[in-house]
Amino acid sequence: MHESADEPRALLQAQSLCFARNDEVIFGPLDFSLHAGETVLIEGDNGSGKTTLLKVLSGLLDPTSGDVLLHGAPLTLAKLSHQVALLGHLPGLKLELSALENLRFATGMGGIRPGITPHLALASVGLEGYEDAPLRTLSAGQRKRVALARLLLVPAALWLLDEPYANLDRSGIDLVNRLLDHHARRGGAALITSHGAYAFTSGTPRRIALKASA
Amino acid sequence: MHESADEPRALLQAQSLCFARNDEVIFGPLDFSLHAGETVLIEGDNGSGKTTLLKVLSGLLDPTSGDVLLHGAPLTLAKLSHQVALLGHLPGLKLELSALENLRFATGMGGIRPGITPHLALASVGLEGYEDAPLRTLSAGQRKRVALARLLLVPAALWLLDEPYANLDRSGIDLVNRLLDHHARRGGAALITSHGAYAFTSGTPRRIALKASA
Amino acid sequence: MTDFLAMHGYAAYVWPAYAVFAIVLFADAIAPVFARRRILRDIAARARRAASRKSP
Amino acid sequence: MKPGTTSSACIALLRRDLLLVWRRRGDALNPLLFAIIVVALFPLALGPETTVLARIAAGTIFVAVLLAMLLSLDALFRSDLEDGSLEQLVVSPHPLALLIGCKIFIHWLTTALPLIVIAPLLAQLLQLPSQVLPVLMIALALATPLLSLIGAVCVALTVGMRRSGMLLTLLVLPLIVPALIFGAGACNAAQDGFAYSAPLLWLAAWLVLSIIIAPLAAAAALKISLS
Amino acid sequence: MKPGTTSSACIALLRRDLLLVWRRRGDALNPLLFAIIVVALFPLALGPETTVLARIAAGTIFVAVLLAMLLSLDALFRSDLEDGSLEQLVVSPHPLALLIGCKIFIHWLTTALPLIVIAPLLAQLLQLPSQVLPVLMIALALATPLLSLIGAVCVALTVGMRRSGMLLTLLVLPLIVPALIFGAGACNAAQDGFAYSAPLLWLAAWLVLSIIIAPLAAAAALKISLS
Amino acid sequence: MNPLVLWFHKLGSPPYFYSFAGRWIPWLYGIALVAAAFGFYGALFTAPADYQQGDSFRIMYVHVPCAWMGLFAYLFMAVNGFIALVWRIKLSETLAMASAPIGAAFTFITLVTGSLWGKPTWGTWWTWDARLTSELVLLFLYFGVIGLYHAIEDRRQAARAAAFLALIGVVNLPIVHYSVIWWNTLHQGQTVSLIGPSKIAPSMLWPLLTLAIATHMYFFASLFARARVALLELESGKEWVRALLPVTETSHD
Ligand code: HEM
Ligand SMILES: Nc1ncnc2c1ncn2[C@@H]1O[C@H](COP(=O)(O)OP(=O)(O)OP(=O)(O)O)[C@@H](O)[C@H]1O
Ligand SMILES: Nc1ncnc2c1ncn2[C@@H]1O[C@H](COP(=O)(O)OP(=O)(O)OP(=O)(O)O)[C@@H](O)[C@H]1O
Ligand SMILES: [Mg+2]
Ligand SMILES: [Mg+2]
Repeated sequence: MHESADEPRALLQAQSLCFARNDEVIFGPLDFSLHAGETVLIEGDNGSGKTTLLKVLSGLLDPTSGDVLLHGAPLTLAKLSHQVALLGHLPGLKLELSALENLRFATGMGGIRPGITPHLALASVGLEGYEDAPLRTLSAGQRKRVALARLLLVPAALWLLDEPYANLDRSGIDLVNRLLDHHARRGGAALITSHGAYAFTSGTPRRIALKASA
Repeated sequence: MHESADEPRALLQAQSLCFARNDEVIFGPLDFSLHAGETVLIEGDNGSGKTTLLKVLSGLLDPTSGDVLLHGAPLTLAKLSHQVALLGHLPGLKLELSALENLRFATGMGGIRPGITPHLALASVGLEGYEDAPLRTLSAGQRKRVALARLLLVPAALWLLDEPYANLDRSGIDLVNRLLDHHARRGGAALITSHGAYAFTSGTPRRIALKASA
Repeated sequence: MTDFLAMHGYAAYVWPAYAVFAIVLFADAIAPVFARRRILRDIAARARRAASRKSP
Repeated sequence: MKPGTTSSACIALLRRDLLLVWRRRGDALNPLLFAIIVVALFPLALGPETTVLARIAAGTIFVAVLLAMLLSLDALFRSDLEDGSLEQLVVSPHPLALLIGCKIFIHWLTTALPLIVIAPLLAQLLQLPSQVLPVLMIALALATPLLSLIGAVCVALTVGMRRSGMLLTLLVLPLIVPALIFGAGACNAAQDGFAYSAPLLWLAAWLVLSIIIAPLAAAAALKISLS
Repeated sequence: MKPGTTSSACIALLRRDLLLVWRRRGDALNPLLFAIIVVALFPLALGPETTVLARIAAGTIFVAVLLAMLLSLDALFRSDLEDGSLEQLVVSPHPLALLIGCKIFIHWLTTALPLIVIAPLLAQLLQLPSQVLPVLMIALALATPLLSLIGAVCVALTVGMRRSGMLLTLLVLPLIVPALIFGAGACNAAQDGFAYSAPLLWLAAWLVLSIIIAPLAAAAALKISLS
Repeated sequence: MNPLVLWFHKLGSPPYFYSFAGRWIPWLYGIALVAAAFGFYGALFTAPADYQQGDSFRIMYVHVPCAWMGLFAYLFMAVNGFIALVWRIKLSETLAMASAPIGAAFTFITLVTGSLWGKPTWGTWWTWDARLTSELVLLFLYFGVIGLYHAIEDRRQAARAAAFLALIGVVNLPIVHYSVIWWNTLHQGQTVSLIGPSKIAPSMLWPLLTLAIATHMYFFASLFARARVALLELESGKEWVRALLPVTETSHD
């Protein structure tokens, strides 16, 4: 409450956010805010609650206590806007459909940024030639890239990415960094999780550390 | 054929091994051999066929051409011995059972090394206190550690590990390296895949590079 | 007394009915006792586990 | 920026789901096959006496159709859950009830409609008197959307679970019993030469009510079971 | 080193699978509920006339039990496939046919046996004449293991597929029709006061044959569909 | 604030309810036992045999109170479920879920005793008449609620999902109760009425009412016992639960 008055209004704000499962605290009271143009890295060991935090921030789980504010207003599933794009452990892609069909569905649901098409997006994640292959026949890393292409297409200002680097090769990791850079430069914000084992190359982002619950 | 006569007999040997799906070659003719005490890293970009190679080596897929020899004898599913332990993308663990119950099943199926118990194995992968928690309630990295504990228990000389580093934090990666080291020192051999984005710290293992198929 | 127990020929229906009533409700009444014991044991076990997690 | 409108979202969803059904068209045929098989098993199990078969024809067809739909209900949200699409639907800014309404409609279109279309064939297998057939078709046309709607609410409740499998059956059936009694009852009445419009009207009224309430209830249930 | 013996592997597998059934005991009850529900739907659909119900009782119970088992068959290898356990079983050095035999046995024990146990209740719901009940129980005891065995072969064939669901039904049913005809036929014969031992003996002979062949066939099919 | 509202607020807090219920359970069981003793005495010894049904009508004294309780428990569950869904009160979730198995038990007894009564009076254990069918549906609804509750891992989420189902199932209650009026069936019509005159002799009636009191008391006793256990599970991380454990188990950090 005390923060929001002076500063420019944060895109996302967590106020003493707490989540517990059956009364075991998963992550402690967290306070942070995320402004346009920022990329923040959530670090923590296995089981420290990174995935859980992203679910709370996207409204999929209700916090045990504390608040999530989106543009200063409390976040509820009922009031979600086009602002948030979530990429979880599960990519939300249909294995029976081709990459292109999956992306077309995503733009139908979430709209599309001007000046980009599904074809272009696939090309820029390095998947030209795979447009029409059913996702089932792509390898783990190739599927991840399709999910990244979706981020490029859909006009969301806030990205919540759970371990975007997992399963990607070196060029894939570079790709994620380029995407994040680009997103920050045009005024977006991103929250990404990582257990810190990957090289995060683009500058030194702000970090939020989660401790293993105990 | 020409190799096997002079050298000490290899644990695993691939002779002009080739795999194709619908006449598209996934990986080209490969020749390599793996001796006791060795750890070999299979490197390749996303979609270069690492997972497919491991499946062929374990006998789950039949090679299109070429042979896999285990201790000099051709490998078939019917003649698999206790020599091979496979850890694929899917860990083969039951989410409804606890870590301990999963390991007990594994030792029932595959036998147990002398001097180790499921409890000890769990402790040495850093999961003491989680023995009785259903696997469903563990995070992605914690589940991976249970699968690693299984490797410790079961008396197999050859380990085939698909991306053992994925989903693990820094201490988890160290753990894998320690396990591989230990395994090599007592005369085992391991074949592991990685797309090279992780720090592989224990010395410089021999590498086999797969090119992206095209 | 035997007359009473015979229920004029309806014993085979009346007594089972009363027996079902008694048995089902008795089972229902003691179920929470066992559940309570199990849960207290679980809580204690969980506390021990949590303690051993903190140590390393 | 062109944020997606709700109508374009619905169209995208309908298109994708139809496309998916088309890609898995083998699976889409399954309820049909199931119903045919159930119906075909009865003459085998009961022996081929025409009078017995004719007497139980309408009821058996009704049961077979309901079971076939019931079993396909389980898949309504399952694959969306497994690959994370459902999360994406729920966090999307469009009214969830509407999106779910679309999915229910697709379910009815791709499972119930084919079943209604082959109902005459099933009737023939069991020697149903031909004057009862129109009543059976109308009753099925009213009862099947009801099942899709009520079923969706129950599926939404069980969606977070590992393998809800037949728990779903347990949840849906008590709720669908009246539809069965009225629907099959109308057919039996027609077969015996009695008036059959009252039960059909009941079904219709109930259907209208469900169309309004069920998508909202399913959306609420879905949020509960994903939270 | 203590490499595991085959017998210890079988015991480990039996124990794990029983433990899993116990952990998911809610799901394990499902075939039971399904059969009860199918049987209960018939009087609702047909009306409560005792003579009609009694005439179709044995056949309907047979169909319901077979369907309930059929639907639970799908899960025989599915979860093992999904979490990679099946790969581990296949690459294990023990005879695959034996391991699969263990799994089939667990399937029968946990789905068919409870169904046989409640058959008298189902018979009561459909007013089956009480002298037919023993015949029904024996027929079920012979036909259900057959279904488990034959079903396992078909499941093994379809296991690599995304959602084999009811394709499985399609594969299994033609194979199981004779069991249905003999089993239900014996009951109908008993109900009509005829001799019923011949069909039961046929069933028994067929069962013995299947016990020997089916695990081997299932193992072969599994290897084909995983590669 | 109104003292009654205040008391309800206090009751809603799990530790308070835990001790409150603990105090009442022995009394409730006691009253239930005494009332049952009186009731059964009346039912088996003082009530005259029915002129039509002979002694088989004595089944009524278990059948009817249990039938009432099956319906009452469902209503109780639905009301608490509603409160739980709208105001998210933990205690209501607990009470709703605790009443499901008890209600199922009563419904089960109703079905079995009804069957046992039906055989001598109607000549069959079971028919598909409207009351019997809807009572069976009630049992399935209970099973559904219980099954759903146990199939979901998170206890509170499970309770809310099951409460939702319970609410949907409420439509069945009037069907059970009025089925004998709406459809003319085999089952006995309404014979006992609290408002109008009852169509039953007083010497037959008082044991019935006494047994109804006994089953109500039993319901609340069992409900409280189950709710206490459920609260322990739900609140297992909380201080007040830790304090209940033996001293050696409580950790000191
Ligand atoms: C399985 C069979 C039966 C079932 C499921 C059943 C169910 C019920 C139910 C649910 C009620 C409570 C209705 C209400 O208060 O709204 C009830 C009441 C009653 N039942 Fe049954 N019943 C069965 C068999 C019988 C039989 C065979 C008789 C006697 C011939 C009988 C006599 C009564 C009577 C006298 C009442 C009290 C009615 C009143 O005062 O409202 N029932 N039964
Ligand atoms: N469904 C669940 N029920 C109970 N506990 C859970 C559940 N899911 C996760 N947990 C527990 O919550 C904690 C946090 O899990 P989470 O998945 O958020 O970790 P994470 O930081 O994403 O870890 P990883 O890097 O391994 O993916 C873990 O200790 C885990 O055991
Ligand atoms: N079931 C399949 N059908 C057809 N093609 C497939 C199938 N599975 C994989 N492929 C193709 O085979 C190639 C190799 O896939 P594989 O999974 O072995 O790659 P990988 O090296 O493990 O990649 P990653 O690092 O992304 O996991 C890929 O180009 C992929 O598109
Ligand atoms: Mg995670
Ligand atoms: Mg791979």
